[in-house]
Amino acid sequence: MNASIPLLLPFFSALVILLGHRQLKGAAVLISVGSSIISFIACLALLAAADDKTNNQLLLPFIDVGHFHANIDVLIDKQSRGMMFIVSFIGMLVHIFSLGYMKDDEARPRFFGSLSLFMFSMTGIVLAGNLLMMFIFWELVGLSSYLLIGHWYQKASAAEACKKAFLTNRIGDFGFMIGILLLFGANNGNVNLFDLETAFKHGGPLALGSPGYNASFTTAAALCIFLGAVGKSAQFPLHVWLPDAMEGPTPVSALIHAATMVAAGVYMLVRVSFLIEASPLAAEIIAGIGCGTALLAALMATQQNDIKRVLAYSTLSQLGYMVMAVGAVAMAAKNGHDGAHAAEPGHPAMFHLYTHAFFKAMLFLGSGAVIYACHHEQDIWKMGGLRKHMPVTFWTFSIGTAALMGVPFLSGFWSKEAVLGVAFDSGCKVLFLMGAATAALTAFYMTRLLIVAFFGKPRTESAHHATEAPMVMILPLAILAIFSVISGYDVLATPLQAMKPPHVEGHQTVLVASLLALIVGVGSAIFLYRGKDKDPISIKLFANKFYFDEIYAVIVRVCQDRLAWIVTALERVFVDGLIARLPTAIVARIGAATRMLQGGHMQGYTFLLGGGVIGVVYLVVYVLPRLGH
Amino acid sequence: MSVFTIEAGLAILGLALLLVEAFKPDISRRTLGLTAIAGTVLALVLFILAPHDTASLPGFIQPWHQLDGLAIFYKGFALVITILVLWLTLECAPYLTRFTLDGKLAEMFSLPLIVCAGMMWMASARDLVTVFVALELVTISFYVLVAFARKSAFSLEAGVKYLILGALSTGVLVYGIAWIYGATGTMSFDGIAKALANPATSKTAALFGSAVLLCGLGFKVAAAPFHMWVPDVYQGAPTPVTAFLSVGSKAAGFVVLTRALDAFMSAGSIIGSEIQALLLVIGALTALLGSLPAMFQTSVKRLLAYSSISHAGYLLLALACRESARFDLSSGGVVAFYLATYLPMTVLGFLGLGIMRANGLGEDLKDFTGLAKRNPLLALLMTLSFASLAGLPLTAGFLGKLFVFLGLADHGCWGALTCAVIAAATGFYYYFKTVLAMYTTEGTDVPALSLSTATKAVAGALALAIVILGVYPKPLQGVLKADKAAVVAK
Amino acid sequence: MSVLEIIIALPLLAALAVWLGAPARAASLGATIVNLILVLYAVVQYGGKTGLAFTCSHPILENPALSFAVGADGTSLILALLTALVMLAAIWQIQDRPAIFYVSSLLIGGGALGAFLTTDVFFIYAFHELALIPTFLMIALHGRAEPAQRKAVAWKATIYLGAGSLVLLAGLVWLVLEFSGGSKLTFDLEALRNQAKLTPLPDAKQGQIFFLLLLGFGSLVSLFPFHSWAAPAYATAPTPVAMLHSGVLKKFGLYGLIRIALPLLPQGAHVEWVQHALIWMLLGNILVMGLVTIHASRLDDTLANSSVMHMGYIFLGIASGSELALKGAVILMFAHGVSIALLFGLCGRMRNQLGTLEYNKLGGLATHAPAFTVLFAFGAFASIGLPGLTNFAGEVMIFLGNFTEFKAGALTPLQWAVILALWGVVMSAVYMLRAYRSIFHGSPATGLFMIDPALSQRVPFILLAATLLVTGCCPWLLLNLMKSAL
Amino acid sequence: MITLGHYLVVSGMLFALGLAGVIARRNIIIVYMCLEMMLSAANLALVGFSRFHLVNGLPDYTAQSLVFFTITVAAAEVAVGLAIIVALFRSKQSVDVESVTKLQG
Amino acid sequence: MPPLLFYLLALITLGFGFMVVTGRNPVTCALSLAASFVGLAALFLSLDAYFIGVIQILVYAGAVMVLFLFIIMLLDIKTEEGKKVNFPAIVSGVFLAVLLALQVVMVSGGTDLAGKSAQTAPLALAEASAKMGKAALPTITKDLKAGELPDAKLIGFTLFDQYGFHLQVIGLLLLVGTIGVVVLSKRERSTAP
Repeated sequence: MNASIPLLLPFFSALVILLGHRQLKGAAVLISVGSSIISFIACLALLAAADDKTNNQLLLPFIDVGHFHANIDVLIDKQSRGMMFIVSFIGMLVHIFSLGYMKDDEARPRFFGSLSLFMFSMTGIVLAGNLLMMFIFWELVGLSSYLLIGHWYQKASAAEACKKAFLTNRIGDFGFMIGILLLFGANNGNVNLFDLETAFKHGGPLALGSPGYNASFTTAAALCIFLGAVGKSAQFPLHVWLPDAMEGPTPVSALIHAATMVAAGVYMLVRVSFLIEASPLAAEIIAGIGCGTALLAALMATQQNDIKRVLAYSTLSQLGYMVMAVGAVAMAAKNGHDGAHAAEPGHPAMFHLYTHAFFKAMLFLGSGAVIYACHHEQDIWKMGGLRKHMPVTFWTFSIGTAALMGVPFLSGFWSKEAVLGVAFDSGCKVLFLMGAATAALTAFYMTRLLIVAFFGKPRTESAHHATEAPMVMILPLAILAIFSVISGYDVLATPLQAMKPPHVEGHQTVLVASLLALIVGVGSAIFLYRGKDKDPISIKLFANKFYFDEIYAVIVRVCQDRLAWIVTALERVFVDGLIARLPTAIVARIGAATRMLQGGHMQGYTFLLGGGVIGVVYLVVYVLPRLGH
Repeated sequence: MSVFTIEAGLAILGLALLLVEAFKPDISRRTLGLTAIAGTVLALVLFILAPHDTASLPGFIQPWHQLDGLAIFYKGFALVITILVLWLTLECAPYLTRFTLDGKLAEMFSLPLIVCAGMMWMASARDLVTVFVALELVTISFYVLVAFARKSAFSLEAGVKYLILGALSTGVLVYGIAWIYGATGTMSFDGIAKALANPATSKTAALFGSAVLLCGLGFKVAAAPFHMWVPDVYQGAPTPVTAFLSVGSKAAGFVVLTRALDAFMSAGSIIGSEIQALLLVIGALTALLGSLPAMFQTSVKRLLAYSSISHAGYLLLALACRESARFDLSSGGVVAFYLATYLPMTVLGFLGLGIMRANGLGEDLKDFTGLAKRNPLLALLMTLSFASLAGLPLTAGFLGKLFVFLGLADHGCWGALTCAVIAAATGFYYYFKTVLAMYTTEGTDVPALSLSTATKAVAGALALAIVILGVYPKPLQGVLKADKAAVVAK
Repeated sequence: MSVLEIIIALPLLAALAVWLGAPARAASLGATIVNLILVLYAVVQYGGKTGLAFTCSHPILENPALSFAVGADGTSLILALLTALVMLAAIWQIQDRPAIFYVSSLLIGGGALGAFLTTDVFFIYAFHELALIPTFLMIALHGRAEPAQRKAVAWKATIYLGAGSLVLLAGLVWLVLEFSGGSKLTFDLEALRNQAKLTPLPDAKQGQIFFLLLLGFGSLVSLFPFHSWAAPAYATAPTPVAMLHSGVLKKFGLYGLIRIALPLLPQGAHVEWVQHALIWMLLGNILVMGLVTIHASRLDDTLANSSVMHMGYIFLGIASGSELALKGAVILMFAHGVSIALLFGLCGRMRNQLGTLEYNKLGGLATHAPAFTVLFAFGAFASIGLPGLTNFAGEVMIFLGNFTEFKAGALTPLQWAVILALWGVVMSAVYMLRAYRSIFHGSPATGLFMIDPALSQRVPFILLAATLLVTGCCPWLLLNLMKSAL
Repeated sequence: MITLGHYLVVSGMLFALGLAGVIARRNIIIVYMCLEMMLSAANLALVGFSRFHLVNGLPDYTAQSLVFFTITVAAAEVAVGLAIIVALFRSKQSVDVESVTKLQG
Repeated sequence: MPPLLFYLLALITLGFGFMVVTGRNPVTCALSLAASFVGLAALFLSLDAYFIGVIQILVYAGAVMVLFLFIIMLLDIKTEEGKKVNFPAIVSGVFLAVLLALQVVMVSGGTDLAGKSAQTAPLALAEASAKMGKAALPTITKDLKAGELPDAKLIGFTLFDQYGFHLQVIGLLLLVGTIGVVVLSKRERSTAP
């Protein structure tokens, strides 16, 4: 099956819709949804395709200069196949969900156009056969994210949020590009993923231990590339954009800011895991950052009141998990846990990514249904008792929550086991302990959310009058709920070929720790929140997200705006002054002075004339001959 | 008919016109002017047809005159500028007559013919005596012409200044000739060159003489620091006379300078390198002193005077660069080329000024405001003239400057080149200040200004010359190329 | 007679005709449309060829050898295409203006075409100067400021550009003297190139001449620190002039460096002190001007300063000298030209309709003028360097091109510069998105009302935006024109 | 023994004297006289040189011819000059150099 | 010539020249100039340039000075008394004059030309007649043989034999001068014809 269908179909859909949505009106929606469905079918077919690593399929030429080729070519292997399935599947469901959710929005065609653009870009990242192509689509998902977060651009908060998201991602891309440049330089101008892997794998010219190996370079390259993932996957310290991104319509949050785009960073890291494995230091840093993000975000989530923000911090936290897994796998590989790493048959980060995609998308869509039902009310303390009004939503939401918390036999349980397992194997106990703590916190804040929003009695009018969402919204929820349950099992893992890592079972310590975390988390949450009308605990530090936004605001003001002001002033005074105004003034002054010679007085003229004669004679007779002329 | 006959005929025509005016005072100035023009045009035609070699001259004149390429070029040049000046006089007549004796202009038509003859003789002079008498003929005629609009205080003042300073420079010139003669024992250029190639010649005396002589000639071509008279005199003199001074007199000065320098700087000359250095210094100084004060001018006529000084600077720099195997043109050829390009642009500028004066406008920058609205064609032509004076590419003015710069670079005279470049850059400023004024629309209501067909034709021809010389200079270069062979052969 | 001669002559003749009274809009539009078709024809004809094509020469002087010689290679054709496109757009978007707007646009465009399509150093230089005059006049006469202020701005620009041109002239003269070889001076670029290949100069001397040319060409391109003319000039210039000068004419300096300086002085840019100087200057462009742009509080200031800033990237390509980077530089020249012209065109429209460009007075324009917003977004995101639009291709090629020679663990100064320059990409996103946010997002500001342009008035902008998209997705279309090594 | 040098020095001093007068005096007529003095000084130098540049054992008469021309030209110059001065006096009632300072700058 | 005489003549020339420069009354100046020119003419004579010396007196001390005096009288120009003296101009004039004189002295001293004198370069009239041979007029040859310098004849011969063209030009120049004088100083007719 040609991979160009899922790539190009959304592209044309986006193009047609964005350029002509005035004329298309309702047809735009159909085009977009239709293209997502067809893409999904194509991806299903793709699942059956064979690995194609060496001969990348050339889709489009892009840059072709001398020995350098950077083309739009695709790399089909188990990772891209699996990821394609996730992306197109959840994408399709979100498209369908949006049919209902965005029904009343006037700018619906624009929304669907942007959604198609996103599908195109995300597919591009997944299929990318080389880093440059990945970077291209990397930026494009940034654009579509920008457009979608800013869908309600009239709202100042949305306008600011989309800007923030784009700019924060830009900082990540800054690093990503440097990384690409370093690899480009080191690998003789070749950034094909497969060729890079060959170069970095055993026996390759850049591999650990080979004469061409340079530790600091490899670390630098790995960390630069990782910076890209930090931006896109919203890792500390660039995590600040993701909670704000919840300003976008909820289906967008589900698709982009939970299931797929933010996971692209993890996907990319897994793609370049050979690089991370080549640099132990980088692996440790990556694992540390992932772990730190997971814990920080979980702490912040405990004190959020906006339903979507809770989910957003939860996403952050889970992404931290995945990133930690990437680092941990590399560390474990060094420690000799050979089976843990690599590819066969799966990577724990990817495993968690897949399962997370299903249940988190489902949670977001669920929250969307809730928000929709409550007339765009997002504060959980203004909900309550929704369990009765929205039973389907409640049940699906509960399944998602359970899966996220890692309740045994749900998908999240398996994947979290895998992540904690590899953290355990990494040899760094801190990672494991922090991971377990995060798990406990996760259980805590999700239970809190469920209790406050769905149990008890309605605390506001809108919650009171909430009714179940329409079918187009329920259906995707249900489907995703099913997948949230089964995606940890071979039913799905086999066709995706990439799912369950072999050692999920068998780590006693890990199993005990995660169960313990679950029980502690759920228990304390029930204890604290059951039947409460307002938050019984208030931790300012967590509620205010560790004041990151404030600190960053100061940094931006000082390092950018104030600096810009100073530089502008200096530029005006010195550059313009020294290069332009001073010489002009000097010339003008000289001009004015020479004009004084022309005073109109004849005596002056005769004096100058006579003086000129004497001067010339002096020059010619006495000066020049001595100068050796 | 020999060239000399034509020159003499021209002078006689000048005298004849005077006589006609004296005995038939009511003859219209138009008739007089057109006769003078016709006579000069006829002279030009005859000159073109006449044989162009020294042997064709009458025997008695041959020791003093030569007809080399340079001479032929400058003679033709003198005829052309005379025709244009006569035409310009006709254009300016309506307001000039207000300032002249009894409202007459007869001498304004006859004296230029005599001046023209004088300049033509200067062009072919072989010795300093001939130079002196021809130069003085021209100078004294100009004393009269500058002060001609004697009822105008400006014209009179210009006359006085030109007179005193001119006489001073004549004194310097003669003193210089005396010392050159003393040092070399001869006054013919060939003899001087020969003597200077002789190491026995007293170098100090030769240096002193040539320096003083160059000072005297420098005055005529407006070289710094002998240029102070130029702005005052150009501004005060009647516009046609200014044009004549600026183009004709300057060209004549330069042809003499070229000949003198050919002698001073001939191969093996004991003073060649000093003179070259002097020229570089003076040339650079002239270019700068012409450009810098011009920045603040509000009188366009005075601005053109400064521009004329600055152009003299480039020409002096061109003279400093002796023959190089890499150019088709000798330094004299470059000067000639430059002057040929300088002619149409300067005359066009002055023609514009004259037309404006004749239409009741002044010569100030503010009078130029809105010219594009009054008469777009005139504005376009003036733009062309100023662009060319500034040295904008694709106009005649650029190539001349380019040759000068090329020569300087070829000789490695970086200091002088830098000064020239600064001067040229400043030039851009003041020329385009004027151009800008022409296109400015805001401000006063502007009555239209109409041109006669004949004026249009003359101005158009000049503009065309600017463009053609700017984009297709090959023919002109071909004419001047012959000269280099002669110089090299010498 | 070559098609290029027609391409050069057409706008100039049209300008003359309009000045002498031909119907301004019809004549100008007709000429530019035909011109665009002719350029496209030439582009298609050139196809994957290498070397000069469509050559034709008319000698006008024997020694020094000067000839009106036309000829085009890929680089010139790309820039000619840029000129034709921007000229058409600039002329099309003129509304209710006197004929001088058309005349000046045609003259600037014609001059630029002449500069790009002739192969004689003299004419390359001359045509550029020709185009500067109308630029100057238009800023001074029809600029968007008080008469005294716009005149001052025009003067500043003109003095800078004039001085730069003269320095450039000195450099070119030096080149001609060095490379004419034999006994004859020549201005023919091909002859000079051949001589440069036969008898290359010592590196140190190449460096000196290159630096002189860099200063000359650089001031025309607003190379830091010779840039302070650019921002006020563009902010003040009438819309078509801003479009044409920033979009097209400014590229002349870069074109000159690529076409003249680099082939004749291949080692010039690599002499250590020259390279270091260039690096400092281009970093000045990118980082200093990036910050200055961030500080701007009006759209025209932002655009003008950003245009200065982006020149730094092109210089980065030129400094590298590698095949990839140089071609990237050409692509970026094209891309920047199209995108900045688009932005200035839209900015001019905004100024006409709203009367202000202050960010704190604007807002929410997207609500009433969605098509306008989309078009602006094309320009803005192109200048940010978003993939899919041409600027990205150029920038990335420049970046990559600087890393073709690589030693792990020892980055060259240029490579460090690239890394710093990458931060500029972040900065450009900052100011562009700020601008976009304050103009189009948020709730519509009171008292400001703007509607989408009529369909016929959208055409020029759509043309430019479509160019960005097509060549952005398929930069090989342009690269195909540059098969030969630069 | 009187040498050419003596004459040259006298000539030079006369020339310098004339220059001093031209610069220092305000009366245009006197300035003009000083100019005549300078011309005569130049003539003295010429005659001196011609006397000692023997051609066939005689003074060089080409130089003396130039002196002859110079004197004639000077006479003509004086005539024209005085005419201009008269015209000036008529319009300004003054022959002071300071009366002609309108053209300047 | 006796040095004493030379110094006397030089003193007359320069002394009266000095009076021209310093005299307050224009008439004094004009008369001093005439006296100075007489001294100069004497110096010409001492250089065997009899014709030039005579011309100097006739044209300069005679015609030109009369013209000057005439104009001074005609315009009734008063002395400069009462007018304030331009002090800087005087200082600078003196300064430049001293410099110039010094330069000339230095240059004269610095060249071996200056060493020539009547003793080292005597006129050789007899040889001259032989050398000139037939090229010269018989009267000149006769005078030369007689040991006299036929100065006027030689100048005349040179002028008319070689400088015919220049004489014509000078004639034209004088004519131009005449026209100029008329144009510039003629009183305007009170009413136009």
